Amino acid sequence: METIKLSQLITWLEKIAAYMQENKTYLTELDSAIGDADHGFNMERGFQKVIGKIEELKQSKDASVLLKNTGMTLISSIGGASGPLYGTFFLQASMVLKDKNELTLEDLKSSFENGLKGIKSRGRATTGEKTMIDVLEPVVTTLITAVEQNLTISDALTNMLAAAEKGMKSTIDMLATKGRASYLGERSVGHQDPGATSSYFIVKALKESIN
Amino acid sequence: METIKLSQLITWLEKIAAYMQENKTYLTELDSAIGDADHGFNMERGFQKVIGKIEELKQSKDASVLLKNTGMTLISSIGGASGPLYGTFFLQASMVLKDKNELTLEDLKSSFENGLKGIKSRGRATTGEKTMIDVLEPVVTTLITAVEQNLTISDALTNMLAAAEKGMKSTIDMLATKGRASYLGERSVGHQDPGATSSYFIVKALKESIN
Amino acid sequence: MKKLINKVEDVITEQMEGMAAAHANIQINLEPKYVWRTKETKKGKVAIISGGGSGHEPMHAGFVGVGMLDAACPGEVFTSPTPDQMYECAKKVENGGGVLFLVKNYTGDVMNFEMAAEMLNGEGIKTQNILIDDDVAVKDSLYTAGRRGVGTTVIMEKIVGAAAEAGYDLEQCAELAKKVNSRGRSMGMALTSCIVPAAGKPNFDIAEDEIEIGVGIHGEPGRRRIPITTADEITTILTEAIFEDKDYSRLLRDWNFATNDWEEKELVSKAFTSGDKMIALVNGLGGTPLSELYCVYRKLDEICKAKNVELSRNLVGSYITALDMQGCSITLVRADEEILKFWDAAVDTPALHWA
Amino acid sequence: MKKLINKVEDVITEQMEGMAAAHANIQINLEPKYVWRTKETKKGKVAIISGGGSGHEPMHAGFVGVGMLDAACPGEVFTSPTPDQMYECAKKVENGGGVLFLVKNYTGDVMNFEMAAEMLNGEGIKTQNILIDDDVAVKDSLYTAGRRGVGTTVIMEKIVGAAAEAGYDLEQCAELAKKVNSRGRSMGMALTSCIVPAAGKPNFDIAEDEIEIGVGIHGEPGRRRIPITTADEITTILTEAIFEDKDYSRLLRDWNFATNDWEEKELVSKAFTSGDKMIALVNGLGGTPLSELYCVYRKLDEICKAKNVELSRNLVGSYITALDMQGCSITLVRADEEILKFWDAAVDTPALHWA
Ligand SMILES: Nc1ncnc2c1ncn2[C@@H]1O[C@H](COP(=O)(O)OP(=O)(O)O)[C@@H](O)[C@H]1O
Ligand SMILES: Nc1ncnc2c1ncn2[C@@H]1O[C@H](COP(=O)(O)OP(=O)(O)O)[C@@H](O)[C@H]1O
Ligand SMILES: [Mg+2]
Ligand SMILES: [Mg+2]
Ligand SMILES: [Mg+2]
Ligand SMILES: [Mg+2]
Repeated sequence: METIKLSQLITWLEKIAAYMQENKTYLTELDSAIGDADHGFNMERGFQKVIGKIEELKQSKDASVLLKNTGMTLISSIGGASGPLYGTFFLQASMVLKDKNELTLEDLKSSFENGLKGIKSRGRATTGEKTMIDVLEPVVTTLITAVEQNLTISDALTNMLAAAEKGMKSTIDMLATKGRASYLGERSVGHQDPGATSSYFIVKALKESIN
Repeated sequence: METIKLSQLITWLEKIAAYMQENKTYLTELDSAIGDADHGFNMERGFQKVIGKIEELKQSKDASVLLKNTGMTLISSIGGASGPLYGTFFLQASMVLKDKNELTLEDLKSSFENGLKGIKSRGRATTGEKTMIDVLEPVVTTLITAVEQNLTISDALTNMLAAAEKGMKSTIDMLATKGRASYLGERSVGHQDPGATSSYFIVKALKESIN
Repeated sequence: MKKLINKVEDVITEQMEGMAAAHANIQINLEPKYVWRTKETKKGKVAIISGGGSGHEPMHAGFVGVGMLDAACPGEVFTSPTPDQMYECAKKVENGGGVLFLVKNYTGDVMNFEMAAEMLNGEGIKTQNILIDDDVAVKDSLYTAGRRGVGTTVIMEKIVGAAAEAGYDLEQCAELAKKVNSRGRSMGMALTSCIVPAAGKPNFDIAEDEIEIGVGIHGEPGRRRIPITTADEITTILTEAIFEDKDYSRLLRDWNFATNDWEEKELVSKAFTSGDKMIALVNGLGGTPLSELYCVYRKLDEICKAKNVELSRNLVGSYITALDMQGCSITLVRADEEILKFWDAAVDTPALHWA
Repeated sequence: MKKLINKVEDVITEQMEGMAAAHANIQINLEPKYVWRTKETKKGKVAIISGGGSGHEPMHAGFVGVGMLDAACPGEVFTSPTPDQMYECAKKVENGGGVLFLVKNYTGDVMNFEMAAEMLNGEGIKTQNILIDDDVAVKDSLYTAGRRGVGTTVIMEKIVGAAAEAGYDLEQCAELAKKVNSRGRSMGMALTSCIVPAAGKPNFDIAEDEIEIGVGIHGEPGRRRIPITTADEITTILTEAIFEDKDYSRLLRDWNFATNDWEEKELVSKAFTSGDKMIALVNGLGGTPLSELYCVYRKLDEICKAKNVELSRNLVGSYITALDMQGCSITLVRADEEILKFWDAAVDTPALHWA
């Protein structure tokens, strides 16, 4: 059966780090419009730390160890809202991957699903609040459908990325009701959410690591 | 003999006040280049105070009372360097005018001479240091010559004003060695001294009150 | 960007080193970052710890010392510190009396401190979290992350710190902290934006003739923008926003030591009213000279007198800042005897000290 | 211009009113303007009075109180107060021990305080004037109005204030003040210009990538302009300027009570050297956040350690400012036992208080 290899997950993390570095200013500018102008720096700092440990992580034969480590590193290096949220995402995603050294589409779905659940419970938020959830929820929905429809991993990822992009753009018109942007009330409308944007890059990095 | 009347001295003070008001920004800008950007406000504040008492001063039949009061008012309302200096000028000028209700050219000369002496001793400065003295010293010299040459008051005033203007402009090229501008060293060169400029207006006001 | 800094990456570390060099009453740890008091505590004293993003100096590190905080965890500029920082810091200063985290209500701070509390409670170190959510600029907590924590933080840290020093236990300290929070209200405004070192440019653009009303302490834009006006008018806007604020109720999370889980509890802030006695903080946001704050205090005092409200104690100065932002905030905390007693108690920290 | 002020004409008065409303330890008089301590002095105590242009808050009014100044005379912004102000103020607080005027060395301040001293001595109230001229940015006193009085003023006010409180007589206070002056050196720099309220625009233009070295506290341009650089580099420039400053001699005027006239006396400041113990002031100019000053203090401490110079005491904060100017100054005062004793003595003023 078609699977995602550990090496591809490593590539994923490396690509995320590259995207965060590349888009540091962009993400920060988005955050400066409706937040506190640090999201890009936060994400870059966190994933640079992850990359700093990548050689060590490469030794591991267990996807859960890889993602758990990533989650812990993000938690202890990002801070802010995105630290615990993305940290929790990877931590919870790792929980369903114990002892796996490759992931089926079903595994990918379960891990994203569990990761999203973690974000929602840690952040006490749901869709439509102008956060990363507006990307990750449709991404998970797409994954569930892909499993049901027995899609190839490649097709699933194509659909995920489309959903992520749509989700990210959908945040532009939303009124923020969670996170810093919520303080702006109506003035939050018209700006794309930084966290939704970094989530989009995470999905994009995944697709590109596997195709 | 030709004299300056008390009413003309009153007009003089009124004209000074008008000049200071009109040139408040100009004087302050000069002071902002080589000082602390307050000379215009200082002079305006001081002479407005003098004007506030002018009705009372008009009652007096004694030039020395008029100028002494002016000096005291300037001292207690200007502050900074120009307060004690101009205050002392009028105070010392008043000393030689006891009981006079009109001034000969000789009287004018003595009062300016004594006023200048007061400024120089209070400020411990001399000509060529880029201060008001660079206007007042040549003005006094002109007055002395005018007395010697027996000029009319009108001609004397014409010469005084010319000397004042020349003195004022001469400060442009000078290196300041007294007052705030001295802190600038070489950088003080190329700027006209604010105090020399207000002194020029004082002389100009005198000429215009008497002609 | 014009700042007295070296490399952007080193800003927090170097400022901590400078503080430690200047003040013998505090010490610093750099990996992970925290600041703690030099003088040992009495066995059994509750450890009062706060923290949050940097950029608000002197808060929090400047409030570490006898009679106030046992420790503070500085995060990156405007970014909450991380759970491992808080965890290490708590382990360092906990002395048998448990830990009280004083947390400003921002999503990031709340989540990170909750994770730390979970870790500590998991290890049997009794830890409670108290939120500060006093910013009346944030109107409706249903549609927002709730009110932000601003000026009341300073006052809470002083009062709860004094109570802990005087022997209050964890539960008593937590109760007192909640009381202070329920009695505190703040409102801020900005004349200019601040510049985050890493960003190198202002967070928001604002014209020479505009001011921003209802800003927080993170260079975030406020609720509305108005043409620039007088200090009296600005003070009136801020003060009236505080007094017009009605009874305010919200659910805040407590750690329940019986169930070992979070539990939501209602906290009600009663509207201010005639006859109240206040501790007032007129706070500069970092780039505002002290002299201007006195102009604000003057009008605040006048307005309060007219409302028959007494300013029993006050602080005028830059205590909770937003880097170099020009602007100010007003905080009023309705005092009672207990609060005044602990306000007046001796304190010895870099930023506040009296005997 | 963005400032928390009302009408430009009312700025000083309203700030004084705000201070008096906030601080019970001071009182104000408005016609003429002065601020004096609330607590009565012991009969025979020397009255320590300072003053100068406004815009340097908290100096001087913020240093009025027990253990420091008896009174302060605020002038217009950056303009020396007037002799009648000083005269009335001295008459109010003089209590049989005579008057010591602490005067920053600016032409205006010197002349106005001299006139006041002449008036008071003329009436038989013993009055002495002490100058502070500590700014090493002003090189050659022969070709200038002499060095400006800057940061050492704060330290002198503290030390001489404590000595007067402890019972030093006029002559002893004057000697001690001269000693502090002869041991104090300062150097400042600006990132931005300040804006005088009445002028409404910056005193000087300075590019985004330039800084001004050797500025005073009146928004006057400095001695040279350099490209913007790091805090470490800036601190090094300021500190080295202070340490490179050689023995410095000048004539300062004393009032001679025998001749009833001024008399010039030489005062020599010895260059700093290895082994010296210092009181250090890292001072913000009004618009600079406290956090950045700690970055400066860090480097100052490092440089001094390398020179075997001990920073025995310190103040880090905005104590002598230039309105909203961004920038900082460093002041070092070579301490001895007497100086440290009076530095450590209790003080209770709006801006400095310890026990
Ligand atoms: N309660 C929440 N649930 C989910 N995501 C959230 C929540 N609050 C904020 N976020 C996300 O976090 C992003 C901001 O992250 P970041 O700027 O790093 O943290 P901070 O807001 O603390 O500065 C937002 O754009 C949003 O997508
Ligand atoms: N020692 C001095 N003797 C004579 N004039 C002086 C002296 N020092 C300064 N001045 C004059 O005073 C002017 C500045 O006055 P002003 O700006 O009102 O006072 P300040 O310098 O205190 O701000 C200078 O332009 C100069 O003409
Ligand atoms: Mg952010
Ligand atoms: Mg001037
Ligand atoms: Mg943040
Ligand atoms: Mg001046």
